Amino acid sequence: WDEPIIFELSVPGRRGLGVPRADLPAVHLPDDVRRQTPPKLPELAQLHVLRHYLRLSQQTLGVDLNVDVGQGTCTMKYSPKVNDGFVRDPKIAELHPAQPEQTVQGVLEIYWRLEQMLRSISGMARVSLQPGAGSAAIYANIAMIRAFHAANGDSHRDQVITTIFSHPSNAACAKVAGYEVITLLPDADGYPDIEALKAAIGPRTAALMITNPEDTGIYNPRIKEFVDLVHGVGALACYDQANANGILGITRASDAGFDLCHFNLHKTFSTPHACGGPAAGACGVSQRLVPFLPGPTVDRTEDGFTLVTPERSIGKIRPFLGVTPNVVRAYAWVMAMGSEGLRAVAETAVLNNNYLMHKVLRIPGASMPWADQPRVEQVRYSWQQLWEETGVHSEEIGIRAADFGVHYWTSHHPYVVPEPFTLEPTESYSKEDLDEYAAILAHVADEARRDPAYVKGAPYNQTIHKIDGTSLDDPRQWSPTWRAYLRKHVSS
Amino acid sequence: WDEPIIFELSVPGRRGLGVPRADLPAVHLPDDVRRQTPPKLPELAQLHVLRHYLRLSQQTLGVDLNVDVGQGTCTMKYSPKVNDGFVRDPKIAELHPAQPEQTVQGVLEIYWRLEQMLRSISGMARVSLQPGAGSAAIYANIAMIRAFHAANGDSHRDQVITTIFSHPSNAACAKVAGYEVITLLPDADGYPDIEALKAAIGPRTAALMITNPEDTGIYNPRIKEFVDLVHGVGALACYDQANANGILGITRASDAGFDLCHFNLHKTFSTPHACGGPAAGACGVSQRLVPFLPGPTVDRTEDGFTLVTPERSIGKIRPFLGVTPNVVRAYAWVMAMGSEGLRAVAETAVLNNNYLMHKVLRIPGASMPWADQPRVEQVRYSWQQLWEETGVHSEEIGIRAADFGVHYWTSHHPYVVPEPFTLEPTESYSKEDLDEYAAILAHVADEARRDPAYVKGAPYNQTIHKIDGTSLDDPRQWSPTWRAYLRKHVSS
Amino acid sequence: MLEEIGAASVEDFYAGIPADLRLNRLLDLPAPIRDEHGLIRHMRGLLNRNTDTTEALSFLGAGCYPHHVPAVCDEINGRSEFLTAYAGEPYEDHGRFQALFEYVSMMAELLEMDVVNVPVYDGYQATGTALRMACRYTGRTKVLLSGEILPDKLSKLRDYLTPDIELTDTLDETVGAVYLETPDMYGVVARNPGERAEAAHACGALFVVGTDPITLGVLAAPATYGADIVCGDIQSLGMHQSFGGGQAGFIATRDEERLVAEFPSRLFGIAPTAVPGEYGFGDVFYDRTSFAVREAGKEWVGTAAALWGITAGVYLALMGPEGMREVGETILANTRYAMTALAQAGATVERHDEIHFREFAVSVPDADAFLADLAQRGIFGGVRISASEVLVCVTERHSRDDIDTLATAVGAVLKGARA
Amino acid sequence: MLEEIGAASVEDFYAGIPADLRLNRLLDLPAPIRDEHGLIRHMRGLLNRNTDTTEALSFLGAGCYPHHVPAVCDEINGRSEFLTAYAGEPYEDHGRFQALFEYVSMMAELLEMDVVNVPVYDGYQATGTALRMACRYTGRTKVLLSGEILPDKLSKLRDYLTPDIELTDTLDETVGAVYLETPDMYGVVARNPGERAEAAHACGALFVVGTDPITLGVLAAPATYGADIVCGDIQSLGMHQSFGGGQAGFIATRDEERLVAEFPSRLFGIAPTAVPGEYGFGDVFYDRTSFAVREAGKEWVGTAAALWGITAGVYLALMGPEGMREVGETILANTRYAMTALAQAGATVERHDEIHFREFAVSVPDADAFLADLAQRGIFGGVRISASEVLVCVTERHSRDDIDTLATAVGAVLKGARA
Repeated sequence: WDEPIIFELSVPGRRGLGVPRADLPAVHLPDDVRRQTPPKLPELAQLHVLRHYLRLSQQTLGVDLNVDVGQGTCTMKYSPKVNDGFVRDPKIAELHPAQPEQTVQGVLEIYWRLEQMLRSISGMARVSLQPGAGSAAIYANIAMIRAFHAANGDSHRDQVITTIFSHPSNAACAKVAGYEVITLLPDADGYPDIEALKAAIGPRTAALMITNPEDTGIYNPRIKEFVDLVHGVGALACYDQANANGILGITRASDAGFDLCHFNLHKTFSTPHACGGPAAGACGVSQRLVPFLPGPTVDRTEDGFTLVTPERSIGKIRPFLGVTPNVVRAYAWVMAMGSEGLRAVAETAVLNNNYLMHKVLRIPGASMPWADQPRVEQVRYSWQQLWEETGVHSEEIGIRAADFGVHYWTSHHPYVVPEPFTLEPTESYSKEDLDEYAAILAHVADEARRDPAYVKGAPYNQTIHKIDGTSLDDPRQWSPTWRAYLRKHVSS
Repeated sequence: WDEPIIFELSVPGRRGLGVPRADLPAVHLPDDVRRQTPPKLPELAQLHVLRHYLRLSQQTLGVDLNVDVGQGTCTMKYSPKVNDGFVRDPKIAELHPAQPEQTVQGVLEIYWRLEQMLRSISGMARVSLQPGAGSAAIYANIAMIRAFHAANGDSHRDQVITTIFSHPSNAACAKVAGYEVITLLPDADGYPDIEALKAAIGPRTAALMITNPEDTGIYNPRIKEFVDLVHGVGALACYDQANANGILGITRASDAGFDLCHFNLHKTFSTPHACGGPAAGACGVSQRLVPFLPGPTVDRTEDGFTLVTPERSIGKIRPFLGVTPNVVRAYAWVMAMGSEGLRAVAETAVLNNNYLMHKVLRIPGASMPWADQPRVEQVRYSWQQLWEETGVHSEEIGIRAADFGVHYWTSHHPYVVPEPFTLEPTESYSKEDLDEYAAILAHVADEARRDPAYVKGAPYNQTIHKIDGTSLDDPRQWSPTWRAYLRKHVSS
Repeated sequence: MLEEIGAASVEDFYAGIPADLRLNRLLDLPAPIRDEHGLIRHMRGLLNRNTDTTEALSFLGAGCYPHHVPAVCDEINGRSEFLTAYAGEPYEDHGRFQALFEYVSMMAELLEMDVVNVPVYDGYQATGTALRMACRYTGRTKVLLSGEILPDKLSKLRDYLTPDIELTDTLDETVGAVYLETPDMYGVVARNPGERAEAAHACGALFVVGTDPITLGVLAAPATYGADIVCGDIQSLGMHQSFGGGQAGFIATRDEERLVAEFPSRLFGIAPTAVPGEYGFGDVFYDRTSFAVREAGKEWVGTAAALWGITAGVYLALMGPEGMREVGETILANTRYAMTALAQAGATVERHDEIHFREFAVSVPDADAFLADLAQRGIFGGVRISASEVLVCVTERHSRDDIDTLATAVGAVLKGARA
Repeated sequence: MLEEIGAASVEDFYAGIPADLRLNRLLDLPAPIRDEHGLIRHMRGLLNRNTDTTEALSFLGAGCYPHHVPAVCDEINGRSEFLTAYAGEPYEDHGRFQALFEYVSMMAELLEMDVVNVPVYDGYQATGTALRMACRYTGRTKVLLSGEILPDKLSKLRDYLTPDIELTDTLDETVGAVYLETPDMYGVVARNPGERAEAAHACGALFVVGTDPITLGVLAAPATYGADIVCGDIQSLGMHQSFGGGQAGFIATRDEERLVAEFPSRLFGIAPTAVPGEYGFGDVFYDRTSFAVREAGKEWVGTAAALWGITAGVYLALMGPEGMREVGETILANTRYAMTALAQAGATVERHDEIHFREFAVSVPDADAFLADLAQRGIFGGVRISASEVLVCVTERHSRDDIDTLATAVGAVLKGARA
């Protein structure tokens, strides 16, 4: 399909949907509040709206359609279709969050049960399911840390320590919460530098916010020392568990002494990524942080499940109780897995990752920094050597790889690993999938050697051709909406 | 995607689904009934089954995806998405047909109400919704005709008259029911030849089975005369209303005196075609044929809706009451339309057809036999002239047109109209859709003139390339299943 | 558009319809509901007057079965592409052709036969056609039916075989087809079916077997004991009950030209394309169909139940050989357990000593009263097959608790009836 | 696979995790349900303990609204492709980029502003960010809130603006943003909003308006009366209530470089490709984000609520300008009718003389008892906002009968309370 922008399909007078009309007197609106000119929305018949979006959907590549191992750090896994049915059921879809508690006991029980599951998985005292996504959970954690220190009269603590291979949101959320951010770089072995940590901590330290395994796929074996050091200066330790998929049932946040942790239900617990949300985050906290949890929590009483706001709650992180559809999906997924199933998830994901690593490192030009360290569930690789030999960048490799129907991602910024690419093959993919993916990379790397200009000219086999992105950073040209485009590029 | 056959994706030991296991003693099966070797079904994980079929779905072109005007006689129209929801509702999907009547009053009322609607639309005394599709409804009609004559001691009537532009199932079903088939050809004006009818009727005539408008899109204005002639010899007149879309609310089967008629719910009443079924047929009959209807019918009593078997019923045409999901969809569609809406459907369809005809006849090489007769809802065109000039056949034009993302059909056999193509644009398509479709045909016709070999070599822009069909009619080579293919083409 | 055509009004296009046939008023139809929410409200009002089998505890079968429908089956048959496609060519509808080819190919493995058709309307139709095929093949006009057959199915067969074929009870050289239903309407699995095949073949008749493919993970494929044609319904393989809307029929034979020639339905074959290694698809032996030669074809062909074929293919691919075996084992075990439990509850279980798959009958004093009493208790206890017989169905969806609940209720009902 | 790698067991890969951190037992989790039907049975058991708003008559709103969700919205957001995609590049995910670009473009027409972001989590978050953007833009640290704001939303804002920004009641040159909520939590449409814009601008503050886009078919776009930033939630545009799971936030500004620079969220722009006439898409001004520069970026960006953005786009495309006008008119009329009916039934309707859109409050002697009494009658009568105040919501889904039913019940309840 060469599908036009929807405004180009508009024909005046067409309608996609009838609207209920009230057989009641119209309300007269005074001029100061009445809309004077109708919005220039497109006008289409229902079939044409449907056709347009169906075609766009076919131009999109989800987990269900491709070997989706190329989005390292984001744990693209299969989300069982049966779980979508629970979410579409009116018993979820048509529930209002302010209904009387006795009319929502089923969904409250699901929240409560999933909390118990995540308590078991993390070892933490309580878990809030309110945050709308992983970064929102990170923000909720830092907000609780801030409230904790404030309650203890420790408001002078104004620094948060993180590592460069922890997700950028750890640094960014701490900044929003008012903290100065100190970022640790890796040591020669690829671990967060413990000497740098020792130098950084002190009375101003509010918290350590750290991912483990980091986005390199390397598990920091001295993590408990890190936590102990931070505790030694009266600060809290907060665990970013976005990368939890390889360690489910293997090790827990509480085992290393963390005070807070978070999970992404849409990564580790199989809820679909939905083009970038809605997602769902979970915040686990130790006993001393329980009073600060976002409210309300779901508590079990003799009369059933009820909503309670913790005494020193930081308040609302998000409207209502959380992203209920994803809470329901995650609950159903864990129920289908059980403890042995979750352990099999972790072990299969880790096996898959090591198998793919084995294949990728055989591709001439591909390498892995800190090759001596074992990798858990993902690897950040480098095309540094290939780039030196051919001038082809990692991003260009990815665009050409997409010509073969797969997705591929480099890494977050800054590119500490040069010419990076980050693969996380999770438990959902088969040996044949991994072989296919590795073969595509090998093929493209070979192309890059034989004809670098060809690879740089990609894509060749996709909906559109190479995008000229110069306008996107130029305020005079950029067009973040169709009306801006018409104004800047068409009418003038 | 270059998607393998599913057997090629099989890996021993994989599973797509867990199955409930009974915690009960196993039943021992004796050797004479026990399966000895497991079936060689493919073994795949759930994600891989899903991915395979999603990819195949993307290689399929439904009404929702393309300008589907090219399947004349089959009335491809938009099926509103909201209606699919009613069918997926457990209140339909999880109903068993043998439930106590008081537990299925809702669905029985839908059957009853749709029957009333179709009575109104056709003018007939009663309507059965049992047949599984249009041809099954035609068969049910001929079975009723047979039972009617048998009940009257008229078993010597052994001939059925039809026309060449009536659907082949009229001839074929009559044959199955034991009748000799007489087929009328068109006269010089493109109408069924009334003189031929007069010559054919007589004491052996059981029925006339006729479509109107015929598959040429021409409405036979002397249809009442046809019916009267047939009645004159004591035979019945049966109306194939597969082509009813252009005459909804304009004229009725009863107005011309028909004794029986049928509708295709999946054509005229918007239920989706589903790759070729499940569909649904409806048989309308006049009062004297009511006792012969397939059983049971849904009757309304003071205590609610109840199932009744007509006294001289031909029995079951299909298991249970009918294709319920399509009955529900068709009912909802008519409820959303109303009488004015149905009339607008017909008028819009006819306008669209005449507009498209106007465009198509401007394409050099395209023509329409019997050009003087007005067309209702479809037209059977001819590329005779183009073929004479270029040697390109109508089928080849269609395959090339599909390179542009649309579907196109020639006609039923025999090709009375040479190099035929049959377009029916229904009410669902916009002027732009019709312009696009006509432009594609014009483009391909132009290509045929400039480079006939190129058009004959099509497709170029589809999942696969030109098929070598020689094996399909050769018993030594044909492979109607994968196991036949392996035996004949791989293992040997 | 009128202007561009040069027409004054839409009436111009209806010039061919004589005035006396014109309906010069609006149809008599209910007032329309033009907004979607209003339509949903209206339809929910109707639907809410149904009690479905997830609300009651249902043991209804008799041709429409409550097997589990995997979510992926619904996902695939709900895809807009498959739901709204129809009669595309093997190019633009390559996916449809491949999905149907894969369906027939998986059925072929289950059946151990090389030829399987694109689905016909339902199992009744498939059986009627299979018997007609056998008579055309043998040039004979009699059919011998064996195994107990549901009255509705018999009704269909009687109509459909008229006037060319008559039913007989005597096996001799005039019989074109010996038909065996197994499991039959009572769920009874026929013993020593090979002997029946031999008897049929000895008379020159074809041996036609009607079965349910969901049995074939545990029961022998009829081809292995001599069936020439196998037929039945595939509703069990991933279709919802849908008040009888999930039926679709299959017919299978060995790959013999004369037998293949007798199929009325479409057969999709795999074929090479201009690119080596690439697969295309097309119609096998199209010239036997009514599409090709009208009344000279074999019976007729038309829109039937293709989407259910695709769905059954998805089902078989999800289940694989192990899944099919397990589901068969579970159903066998549940059936036997239910028979024992109901017998212990005081019901008279018919044919208790035979092998039953999924169904069995109980004799009761008054079937209507028995079922009404169970319905009062929220149980759809079975399908009435005579004034004193009720057909009970259990599948893999029923838990042991479900069966115990039924048995307890049956015990109470029968005790009440005796009191 | 282990063999090919040369590893002895999966344990090799966990060598980096010290023994004292290893959990050498299975997790304490419920026994798994491994078959799909069993899982469905389990989940239905839980779900059946909910009474949803199609079963009761609901007048609940307060940030989560029962608008009609068109079937096509569910069809599109249920497509496997959109549901399971994530972070593809503008090539392999061209459709995702285009769908989101079209969403922001349609919102831009509704808002009459040139810049709209890819959705953030929810309207609360959008408001918090909009106020932070205004303060960064003006270099000031105070915000003045106007219009009544839901307590939960205020809670979020208080937390989210800490510690950089404080709330004030005084408009002066230290105020960075004047915020107006309209319709506010009571459904009240603010009169003469342009005067507030002028006052804000006179002090050098930005004028930030929080609204619901479903009002904008009938209510003036805030940009037309001087808003610099507009924000809110899009749940009304095609998302189910889903117990609060349908929220997503929008932020819109005019196309001014300094304002655009303050967005934390992604902005998708249209761009040419190597083929003339072809459109591609990409991130506008990516270097302001935390993805690009970590804590040096504007707040943060991450997975938020993109699918609801695509869905809202489908909704707006289905509705068009006429649909948006009609739905607004219906809601206005229903709201006024409900206010009158409840007043006639004896309830004290607050702010009766103002223009209300979708919501209004009634004063009652005891809100808890009032709501409990209505719930007994199968009516979710409103959201409790204080011990004596209940917020009532009506949308286009409510029929006149529904409102009359509520009024009758309210009359009965109040009479009972007085008796």
